[in-house]
Amino acid sequence: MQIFRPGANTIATLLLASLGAIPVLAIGLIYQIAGSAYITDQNVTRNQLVPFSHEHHVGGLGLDCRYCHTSVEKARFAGLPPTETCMTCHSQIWTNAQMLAPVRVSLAENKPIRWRRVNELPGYVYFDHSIHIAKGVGCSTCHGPIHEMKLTRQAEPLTMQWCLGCHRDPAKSIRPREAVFDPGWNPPDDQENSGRKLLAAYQIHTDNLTDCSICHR
Amino acid sequence: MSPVLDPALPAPYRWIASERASDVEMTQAIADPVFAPVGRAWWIAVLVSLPFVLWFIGSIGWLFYKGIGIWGINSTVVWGVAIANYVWWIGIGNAGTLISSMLLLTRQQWRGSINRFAEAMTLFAVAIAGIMPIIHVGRPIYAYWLAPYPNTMALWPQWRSALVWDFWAIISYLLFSIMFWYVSLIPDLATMRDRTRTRAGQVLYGAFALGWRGSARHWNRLKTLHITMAALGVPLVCSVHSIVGLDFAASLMPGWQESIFPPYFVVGAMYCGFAMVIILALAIRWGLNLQAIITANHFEVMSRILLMASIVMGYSYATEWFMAWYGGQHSDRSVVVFEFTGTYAPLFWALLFCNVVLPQALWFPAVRRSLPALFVICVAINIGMWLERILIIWNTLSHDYMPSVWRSFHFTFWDWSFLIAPLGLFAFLFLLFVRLVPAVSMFDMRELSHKEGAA
Amino acid sequence: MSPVNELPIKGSQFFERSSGALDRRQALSLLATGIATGLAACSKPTEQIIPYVYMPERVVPGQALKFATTLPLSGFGRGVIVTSIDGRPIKVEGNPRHPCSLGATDVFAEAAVLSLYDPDRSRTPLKSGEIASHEAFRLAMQPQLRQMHASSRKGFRRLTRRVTSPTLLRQIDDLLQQFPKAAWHAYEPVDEDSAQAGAVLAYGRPLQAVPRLERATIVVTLDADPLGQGPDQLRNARGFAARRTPHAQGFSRIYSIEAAPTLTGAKADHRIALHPILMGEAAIAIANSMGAGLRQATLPDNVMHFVRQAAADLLANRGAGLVLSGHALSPEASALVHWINARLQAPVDLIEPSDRTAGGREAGTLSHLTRDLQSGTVDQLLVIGANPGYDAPADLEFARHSAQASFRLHVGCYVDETAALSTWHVPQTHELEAWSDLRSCDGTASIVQPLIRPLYSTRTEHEILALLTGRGDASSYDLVQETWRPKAGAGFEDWWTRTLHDGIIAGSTSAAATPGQPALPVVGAAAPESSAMTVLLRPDPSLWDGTFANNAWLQECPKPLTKQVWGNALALNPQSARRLGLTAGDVVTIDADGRRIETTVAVEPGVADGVASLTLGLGRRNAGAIGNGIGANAYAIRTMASPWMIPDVIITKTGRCDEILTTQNVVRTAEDVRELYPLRELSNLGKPKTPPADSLPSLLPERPLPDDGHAWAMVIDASVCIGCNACVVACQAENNIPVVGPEEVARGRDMHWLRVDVYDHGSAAQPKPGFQPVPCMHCEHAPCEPVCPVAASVHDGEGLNVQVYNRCVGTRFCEANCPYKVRRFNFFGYADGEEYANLGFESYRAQKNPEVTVRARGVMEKCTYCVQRISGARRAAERDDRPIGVDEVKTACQSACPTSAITFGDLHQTDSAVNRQKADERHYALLGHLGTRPRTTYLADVRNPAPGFNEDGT
Amino acid sequence: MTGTLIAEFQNPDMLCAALRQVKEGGHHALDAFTPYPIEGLDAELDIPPSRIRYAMLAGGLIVAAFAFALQWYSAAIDYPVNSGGRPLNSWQVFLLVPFEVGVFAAALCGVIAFLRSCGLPRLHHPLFEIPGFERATQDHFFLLVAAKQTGGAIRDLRDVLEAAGAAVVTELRQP
Repeated sequence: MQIFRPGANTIATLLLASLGAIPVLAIGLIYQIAGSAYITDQNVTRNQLVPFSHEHHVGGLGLDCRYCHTSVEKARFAGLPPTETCMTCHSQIWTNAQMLAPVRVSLAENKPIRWRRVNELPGYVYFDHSIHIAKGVGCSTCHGPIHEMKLTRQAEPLTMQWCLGCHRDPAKSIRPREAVFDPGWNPPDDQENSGRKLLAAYQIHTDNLTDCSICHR
Repeated sequence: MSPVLDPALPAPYRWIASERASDVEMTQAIADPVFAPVGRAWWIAVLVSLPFVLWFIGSIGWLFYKGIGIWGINSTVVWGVAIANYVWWIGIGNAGTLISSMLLLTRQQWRGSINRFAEAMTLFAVAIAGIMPIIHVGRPIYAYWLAPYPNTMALWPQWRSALVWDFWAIISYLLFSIMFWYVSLIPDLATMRDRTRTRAGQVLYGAFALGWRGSARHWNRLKTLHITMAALGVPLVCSVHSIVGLDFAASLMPGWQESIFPPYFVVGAMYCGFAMVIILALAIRWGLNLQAIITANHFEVMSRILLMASIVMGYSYATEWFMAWYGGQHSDRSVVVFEFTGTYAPLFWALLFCNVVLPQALWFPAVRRSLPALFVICVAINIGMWLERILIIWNTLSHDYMPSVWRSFHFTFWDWSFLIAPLGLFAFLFLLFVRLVPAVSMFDMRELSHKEGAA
Repeated sequence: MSPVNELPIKGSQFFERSSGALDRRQALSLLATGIATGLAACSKPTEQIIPYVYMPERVVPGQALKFATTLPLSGFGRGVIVTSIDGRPIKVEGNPRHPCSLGATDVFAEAAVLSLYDPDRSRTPLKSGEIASHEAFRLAMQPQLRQMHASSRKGFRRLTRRVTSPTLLRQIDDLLQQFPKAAWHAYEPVDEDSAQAGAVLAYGRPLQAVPRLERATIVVTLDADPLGQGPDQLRNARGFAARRTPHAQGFSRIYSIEAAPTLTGAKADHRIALHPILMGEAAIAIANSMGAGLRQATLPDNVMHFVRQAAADLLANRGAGLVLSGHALSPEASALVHWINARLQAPVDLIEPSDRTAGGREAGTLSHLTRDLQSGTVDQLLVIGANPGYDAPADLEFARHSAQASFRLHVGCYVDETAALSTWHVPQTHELEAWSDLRSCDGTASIVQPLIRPLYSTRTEHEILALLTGRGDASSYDLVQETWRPKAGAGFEDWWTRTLHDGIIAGSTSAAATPGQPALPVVGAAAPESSAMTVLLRPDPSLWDGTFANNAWLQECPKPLTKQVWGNALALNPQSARRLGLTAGDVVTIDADGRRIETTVAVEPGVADGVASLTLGLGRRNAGAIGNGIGANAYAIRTMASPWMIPDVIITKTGRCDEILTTQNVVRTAEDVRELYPLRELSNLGKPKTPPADSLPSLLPERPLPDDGHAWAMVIDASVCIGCNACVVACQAENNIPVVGPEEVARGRDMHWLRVDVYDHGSAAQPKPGFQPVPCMHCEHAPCEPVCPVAASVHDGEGLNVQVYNRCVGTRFCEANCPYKVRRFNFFGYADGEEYANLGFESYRAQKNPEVTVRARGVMEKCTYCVQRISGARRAAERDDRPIGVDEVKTACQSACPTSAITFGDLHQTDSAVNRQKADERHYALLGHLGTRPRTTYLADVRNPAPGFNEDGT
Repeated sequence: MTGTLIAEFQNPDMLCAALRQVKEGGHHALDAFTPYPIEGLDAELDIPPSRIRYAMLAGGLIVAAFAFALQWYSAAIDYPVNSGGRPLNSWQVFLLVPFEVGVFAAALCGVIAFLRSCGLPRLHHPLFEIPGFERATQDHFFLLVAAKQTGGAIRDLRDVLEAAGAAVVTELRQP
């Protein structure tokens, strides 16, 4: 007595095959999602109380990064400018621009401006700006073409994999110290060996760079 | 209801206790209980085991919510019931496949009556064992980090860890056992397909029977595959429990760091596994009226294996003590002394009684043939083997190299939960099993019955 | 409610409060918020970054600043250097320039930062328990002040603790000039009264003894504990250590005669237990052996034998022999000790006590005060900083009598037992928030400077006194400067900055007095034999006099010799216990003529027969969420007459039992001690030692270690370790180590990364404890690493065994396989949402070290060799292209250690201290035979027993 | 056109007898359907020996090799970490996982090969339409034969089968 229609054979075969296929596909999919902007927030722009434009201040006016991010050479934190820094200029120019109102309020009421963090690392990652600056890792290497950003966005995925990319082979990202703060810097064609020369010059010991204790404590 | 094959005593044949057992009778005897309306006994059993299942689920929920601090583990005795359960369940899990494949390889005729449910036991036990290491860790949500998978951290498992070996051993073994079990189930599923009266039954059994027609070619291929898998199964099982043994042996703790562990864990596994098989055989035999198919002779031979295993266990224990003394390490000796006299000494003596002393009763044929006695001994062995596993953990961790932090384990309610509740889950799964598929391999029995000339 | 609003982490109202002078210290990076949320980790909602409005000078966000200040203990100062990040003081370390710190700290100094952020601190004035304002208080004071001025009445009393602050003393002088009829009383629960009385007997005036252990070859202690916790511990410990390394000139020998075990007794080369009432006899015996010609001392033979040996040794080392007397000795006995030391030209300086006002005014005693209160002649009672409601001797019945005063003001950091007795309570400013000054035991003065603006609206003692003297506007800052401006003379500003920077006031150390020859005191008849039990009181090694009762770190700091935490116990020796039919854990009632307390019995070898010792400082009622109801309050049986020794007590079983919570066991089994705590005798040093089994055969081939870069290692010298626990608490502060609480300790769980094991290599009758601090061994062949399935426990290139918390899944295989059991597991979220008592409060977050991850539940953690410090040093060095300096990195435990027992450094730097230590013949690896190749290794304890002498008189 | 018949027998001996006679008669025995494996039947039907085992061997070895390679690559090349001073390529302990995985893979390949060589899954099959064929999985024994290429062979074959004791003989019409 025939229980199944002829088509059942094909279906059964397909089902059996999918038993093996599905897990593999699932893992691949999850990996793709984990690396995607949806999780990493890469290229995500956060709205700020004050729509500060790096494009204008850095690209246009050519302010040096250190003018605002004062501790970038000294500390783990690059530092965000106190209101007074903004007001050094904006007490003179755009003195009553609407978009600067929060800044004026901040100064007047002595209340700090609250910015939303754009480049966010987990609490257990101990990134130190100063040492990267000192060893010739340029701002734009991690923060991208900041001088072209109207609103600041996270330029890179900031995943561990991405960090390791550089820590495993710094040569391809090291630049001369004098170019560190140049947002428009592009690696020369012979980056590979110029980078290697810089490694030697800046005494960068590559052997321990991927130790867990370099970033985690 | 009266059994299709009424047990004739004394049994005319060695492995079939019935005047005659034609193919159709054999088939009915095994297949019909599945179709028969659900009996009261089954319902009672389910109602008893279900609360345990819920208890187990609830306990896991609470564990995830509160953290593993709810157990009696402490800064020194960092392992406890979860690990012991793991070793115990995987031990039971090992027996099914081991027994089935060894008997198959050694062409043991009586294999047919027990292999099916022994392998089912394996599946359920291994599944439960697999839960234990996951709930045992501090951050279960990250347990999957033990697997090598592409990830944005660019990290891999640490392959030197016995726990990673465990991970692969359990996965491989579980999947292997499922296939081993299923392959030998296909012809019986076809039988069920062809016996069932309901459309649903036909579709379900039919689908899982994959269109088996019992063609000579099918049988030929099936036998080839089955025997080869059996040949692979034996070393696999041994390696699996050896690896479990390595969890301890690959350390440098006194009382753990012992080369004898892997073999002695394998024997231990077979030991408590066989004991569990006997318990289940008794249950099934009674519950499904299979007295004619699971005969006194079956219990006789299994008891002999138990007896042998108990002697090997005793020998292994003795070896441990001897090596500790012979090795002359202060810490090793001190652990052995602690075993006999320390905090857990009563449990240790109990384990020696259950695993070594009591089974010696099996020297007496009367005991081997008395099913109640056998039942008691098997239960005792299973308790004894659990004690052995927990004591391996407790004794060493409570009494290792640093006397300043010697501490002992204190049972909490939740330790009891994770010890007892899984038994309910196991029983529950087993009850489902006997209602869904034939608990004994029908085609093997037909073959046997022809060989025995009972057909 | 959570005190978050007061917390500097929240920016706004913080700046509203800014006021000129303090800007530097107020500097509170709001980036801290960023860090704090970072610590909490995981959660996805976008963080906020909150910059300053005005950038404070000198503050670099996230960079540590260090400021010198002074912390009081029993009124005496210990110079410290406090690390502050983003304006939050997070760690206390010693001040090398300060003679009573010498760069080291004690447990109390280390724990001060936690008290600072204690949410139980008092925050607002209270009028008879009701919340009131400072304004209301000022108004309420007016009529009182008027009354005080009206000289008709004489009832204005002021009670403080021991005051050594020059500024405060100056203010007191002013006060007493303004109010001629007022009186000042001082009460210090852990006092030096009998010693001073002794000095009066011997020299005719009170003098304070400053022992110079570094110059002492033979030290005999009569129930004294120079190495034990106390205001002078650090100086003594350093002096002790100076004479206890085999290389040092004249290895010292210590004879300890004591009633109950002390740290000094533990380190002594010869120790004997003696009933406290016989201590005087011992002094007589010694004096007689020097020709004092006093009456025959009545001592048991073995003690007499012991004393003769000690005396002989003392005489043989004239000029380098020293006798020290403890609290419990009678004035006569301590006078006798002065006489003996004079005879020996002992290395001890006598200085003028520093708790006198410039006008020579001396505080009255608490008993006078209570007498006056009783007689109803007191109207206003001002209790400042003291807590007599808790720690006054019971026989004074302070609580009852204080009610006689109509106006009772209490100024204190907590709403404590005394606050409960007062009509007004004013919150006091914490030492780390206040300007003040203090003198240390040797008289050295130093400034107390605030590390942070007061978290709550509190007042300092100075401000309160200023209020009384009608200078309510004066800030403590001005007052302190006023005190020193005349002394500094011209160029005050430079002097001031230098003084603040150095943390001591140059030239303020008191010169040794030359009091002439001491008189030989008349000694009375020997005390009659008594079969009744005597209770001996001791300050608690973790909680001192109870001031620190609400400090969770200290409550969970294992007492050095018993390892008890979260409570105290009545210690008896086995014989006495047997005689009284008691076993450890029995709850007993102590009945001291009518006054009863209940406590738990602990059996501790080494306590003298007929003596039961109990520590002060527990059984608080109003300490706060941490300290309330922990342990038994020994003050309840204490009497003014005999504050340290309560004779003729009746100890009766209640039939109940209670668990004594300990974090570990004292190891007494001979084999274990021999294997784990090798002991050397000075006499047989220099003999060739057997090389330790280094590597064992392995299935796996060797993995060569990189020979460039750094190779960090630690050596711990058991010979000078005094088991004081400074390292334990320092580690806790540095590494954000959570407190687990009594329930968890009872379950056998603890979190200290560093534990100090105690090995008793003596006998039941003659315990000889030795201390062995056990941090992570950082094994080169670490057993914990290969067993980790996710590589959370791995080695880094510099030989550190690192634990990657964020990778850990919590299998605990590493701890199971760790032979040293140095790993700690977060069974619950001890720092992660399941904190004990109030430890989850927001305010405590400010103490957390932002350089160290706060570990989540289910994660294993352990000693990291302070990897954050190593990393910091490495980055600093690499920033300016230089190598890390030799011994530049100091771990928290190392820098805390009063005896420099802990050495840490780089094995690849040939001239590093750690290399020198490893070359020492006493060097050994713990469980070296396991082939784990520990990087943390030890130097064996060395004892220097007198040749051919043994305590048992054989 | 040739005819194929399927004969149903009560017991295996009849089936074997019939099979022998069918072959003597020069007909082709195509297949037999039995409720349990019958010794020697596959020889009679000259079914070629199975090659399942080669598949298993190959599959097992390949996957085991892959597993080892993965360990070696991840531990020694991709992210080398010093774990307890063990060599990066601790091949001795890297042998365990390949063994476990290899055995599993062998079994998996075995099952796949088995299904392919049996043409399973085949839920729909013409034979299922034969009345009474469901007893092939229970207690009856079926023989599938094809008549030789000469006229009247079908009848002859049917006679042979019935003579051999076939209960029912059905002719399959070719689809």
